Amino acid sequence: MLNYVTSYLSSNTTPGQAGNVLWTLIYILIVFGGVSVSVIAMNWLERKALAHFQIRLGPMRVGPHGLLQPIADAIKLMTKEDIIPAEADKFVFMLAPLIILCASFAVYIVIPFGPTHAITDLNIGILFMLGVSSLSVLGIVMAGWASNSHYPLIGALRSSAQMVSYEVAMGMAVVSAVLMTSLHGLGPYGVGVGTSGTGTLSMIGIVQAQQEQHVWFLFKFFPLGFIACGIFAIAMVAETNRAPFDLPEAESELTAGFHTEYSGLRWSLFMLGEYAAMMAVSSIAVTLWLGGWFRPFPNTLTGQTWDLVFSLFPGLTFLGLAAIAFVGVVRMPKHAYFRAQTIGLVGFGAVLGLIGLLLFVPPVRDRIQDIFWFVAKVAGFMYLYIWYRATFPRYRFDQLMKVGWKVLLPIGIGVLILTAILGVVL
Amino acid sequence: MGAGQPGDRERPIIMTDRIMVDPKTTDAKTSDAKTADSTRFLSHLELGEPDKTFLDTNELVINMGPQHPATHGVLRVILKLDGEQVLGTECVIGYLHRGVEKIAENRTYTMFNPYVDRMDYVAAVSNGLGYCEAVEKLLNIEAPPRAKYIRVILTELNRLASHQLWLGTHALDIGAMTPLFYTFRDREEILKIFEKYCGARLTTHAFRIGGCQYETYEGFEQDVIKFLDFAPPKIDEYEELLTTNRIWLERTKNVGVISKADAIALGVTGPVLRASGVKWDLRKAQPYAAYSDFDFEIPIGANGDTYDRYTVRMEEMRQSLRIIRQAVGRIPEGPIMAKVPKVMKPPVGEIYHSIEAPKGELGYFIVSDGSTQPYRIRVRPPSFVNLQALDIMVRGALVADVIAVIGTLDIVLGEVDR
Amino acid sequence: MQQIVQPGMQPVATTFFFYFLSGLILLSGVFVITCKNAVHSALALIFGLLAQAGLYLMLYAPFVAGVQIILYAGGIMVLFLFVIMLVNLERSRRENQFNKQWLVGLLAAVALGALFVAVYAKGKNLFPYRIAQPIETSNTQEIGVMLYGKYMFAFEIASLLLLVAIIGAVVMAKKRI
Amino acid sequence: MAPIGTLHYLVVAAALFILGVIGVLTRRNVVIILMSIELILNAVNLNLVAFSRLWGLHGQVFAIFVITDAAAEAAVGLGILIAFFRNKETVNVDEVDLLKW
Repeated sequence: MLNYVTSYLSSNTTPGQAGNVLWTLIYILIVFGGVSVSVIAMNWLERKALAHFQIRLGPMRVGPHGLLQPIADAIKLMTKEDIIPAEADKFVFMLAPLIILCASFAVYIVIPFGPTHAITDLNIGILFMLGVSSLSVLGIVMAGWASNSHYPLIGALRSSAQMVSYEVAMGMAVVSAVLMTSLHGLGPYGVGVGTSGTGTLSMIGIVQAQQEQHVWFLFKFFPLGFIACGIFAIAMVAETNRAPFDLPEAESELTAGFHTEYSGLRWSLFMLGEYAAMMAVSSIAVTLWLGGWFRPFPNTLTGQTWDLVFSLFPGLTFLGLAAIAFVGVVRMPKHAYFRAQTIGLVGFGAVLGLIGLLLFVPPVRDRIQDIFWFVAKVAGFMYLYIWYRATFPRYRFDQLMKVGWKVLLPIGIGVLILTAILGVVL
Repeated sequence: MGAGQPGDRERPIIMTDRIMVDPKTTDAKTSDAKTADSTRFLSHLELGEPDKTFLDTNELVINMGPQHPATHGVLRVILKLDGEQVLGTECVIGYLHRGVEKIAENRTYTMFNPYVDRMDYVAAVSNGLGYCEAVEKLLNIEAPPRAKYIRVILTELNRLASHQLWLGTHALDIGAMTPLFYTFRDREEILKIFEKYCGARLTTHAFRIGGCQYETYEGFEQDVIKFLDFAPPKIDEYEELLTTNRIWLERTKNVGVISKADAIALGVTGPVLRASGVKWDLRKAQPYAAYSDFDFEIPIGANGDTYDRYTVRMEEMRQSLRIIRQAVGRIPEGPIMAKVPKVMKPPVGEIYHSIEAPKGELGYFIVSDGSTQPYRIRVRPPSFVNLQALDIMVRGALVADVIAVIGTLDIVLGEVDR
Repeated sequence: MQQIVQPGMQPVATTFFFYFLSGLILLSGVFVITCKNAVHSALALIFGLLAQAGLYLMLYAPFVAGVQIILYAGGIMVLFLFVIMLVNLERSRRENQFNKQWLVGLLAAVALGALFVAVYAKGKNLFPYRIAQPIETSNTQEIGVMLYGKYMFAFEIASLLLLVAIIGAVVMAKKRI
Repeated sequence: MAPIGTLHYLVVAAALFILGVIGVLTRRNVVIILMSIELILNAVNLNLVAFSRLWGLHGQVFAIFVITDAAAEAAVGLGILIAFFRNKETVNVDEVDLLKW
């Protein structure tokens, strides 16, 4: 038994590939728990960041700086009455949020947080990812139809058209990245050897290809990878129904789009699914173009010293967060009313600081690094999401379609063809 | 329209609501082949027998409102859609009807003054100005120059506040959340001045018949000047967020176009009219208060689309600041109240006086029978008249455009329903 | 897919998964042809398609499984749902769901089934009671090479077919061309 | 239980095929008939993929072509259905009995 447990740790592969059920289950629990926690954190961060974009404070009441707000919201949503409209198709109505949730969580099966930190590595990883994330449109359509109401129906129709359209552009961008895995060209930043390799669809394979070619695909064939990544970054916003492409749930037009009739727990499942999907597509973008789990400059800044420097980042980040928390403590008004909040913030900062210190311990430090860099890159994309939401007005539906079919798709095909040509020429 | 038709008094009602009636619709009620309840309101949306061709979709009727986040209150718009394309609209109003005009018949002229603030509650000062000037005209008195200057300053501040609120909500309708908070931050400064001046922020009741109730407070001018320096960079900030934003341009350019001729025919006034290229502003055309003393431009648009209405209003904000800057430097000394009889008994007669409210021509038609109470007051609210243009502006457009157009019309339901 | 041949790491419960997935497929098939509501039929079909993707994975055809999920479940079925919502009629749910020739249909199906049984019973020995070992580590590349090599012409024809289908669908469904 | 061989897959495919045939022959709703056709195509695909385990990858390539074909068929079929529905307000196949309208 113990042998079974430790055999995985010594093996140099993902638990799914090793066929180790125990560790697979552990990884599933860790990943899904982690995703749920990050959704909660993301909820708080989005509200705070958005608030500061908009010169307000955001949640401030529940816990210090509203830190406990997501938990309060969750409790409120869970205890809320679950309303199912009388005319609704009950079975489909109840099934729809689960489908969205499953679709967006299933993507995490193949996301590589590190060379061995993935639940499994399918050799059709990216295909699987696109397929599964495209399933969430079914949930939206079902929700809209089952509500038996006009606005949800229009929202569902809009969203199915939107997601199917942007999947095409997204696919083009992904294909050009997959193509790059097989082309060891000498791009302006590439110093790779000119061997022709076979391409791969596996997520881990794609990241390793970037390592072998010594270049993030973002910078490969310089403008091309950049453009492909841009197309993906736009299409993924549309795929996840976020501003400025949030037409399916356009608040000012369709009240709340496909989830107008939902309330309580089922509604929160939609939100959970939406945020999980956002992080999932961001992870795909990071994997395909931003070098996945690799730290910056893994090929140029080599050597023991640099390794050490970069491995300090996770701990430093947490210490920085702790420092921010303690600054908050200092700035907290000295009044009896704020005593509990101050103590809470001190505790929060202390926990963050302890985690930071823990991350300096050498064995942890080395294992956590991959995950840290991956998550940091994903966080960058998540910040973009919030930024878009604060800045952009909403597209109209025909304009949205125009952008998808007439702008992104031709550019995507062009990038694909040019990538292929450059790959042959160089 | 169910709004405030007074009963059958002896005198005939002189002005009626100028409802644009489609010629096809006038006999729609007689030819009621419609039995289904859902089509009851759609009498004039029937655009003749739809040509039943091989490829024909069935139409969808959707209620937008009265509880809808983007109809600016309790407006209900019945949309007839072909897919997402709008075939016709009908506005159902009256959800906020409080019978303001009827109330006037049972109040003295002075007592009615606060009620007008509740019509267009985001531009309460303008409403008060229009009413006070109308009654002054009826009484044949004139407010002293100092009062007029104070009126101009406050009214222009209020115009700014109204436009800021419009901008915030309009941008929110189109999906840009952030301008709303920026405009509310800056509107707050104006409301602070109002509060200091008369104690109220929204329904100010700032003016009285014959002048102003309150002398300016200590430091009023400094406050206004401070605001004048504060506001222009903020307006630039809004423009920075929106004016050249590609999505904003796509959402507003060539959306909700109304031609010059249509705008005039429908009686549309205010920025909506000016955006269509008609240089018509009552402040210039028939100057009231002290507007003839000031130098300002009337911004006009060229295409009459939503973007033009946006730029016109943005420019109007700057012009308002310009007027205030001129006015605040030279407020004349003197009394702020003309000699007004304690009991107002205007001579028998009728009067129509209109001012340029932020949303357009705000007119008061007052009929006096010589008693202390008006015989009849009829308000010509700009929002109500402008709302008529909705149908023309959105036919053939998409559902999202309806939202944009309702936003750009800048209606306040308190004023539409009265 | 890497075939793991280390002892104790065989794919788990292959037999169980086969019966589970095929049961799911057949059950969903039954629902597809019996549900009163077309949306329920479509949902059943989606589950069937997903289960079938699972069977493809068991047959070491991951690429086909991926295509099945993307195209069938994510594309074609969305199209179906879309259309069902467009043409959804309350009336059609109350009507008789089966046409007058249902008896004939059933008989034909039974005859077909009998044919299958006869054929399989007779040709049983042709199909070995085993699945061939995985041919190579990754067959996705192989499929790509085949598609763009040997089956190039068929591939082009298929793309032409899709183009024709697009044009046909647009002509049919658009109100004003 | 016996180990799973090709025949198992073939039996499942045959059952699926028969279900599809029943659906096509007995249902009135055009959408469900189209879905039954999808069932039939899927049964064929299952056969192809099962055989590809024995005789090379040609079966899988062919399965991909079948999926392409299914997409084309669904698009055109549903297009016709929409046009038909607009005209007749019905989706029942036995009411499509006029050669022209």
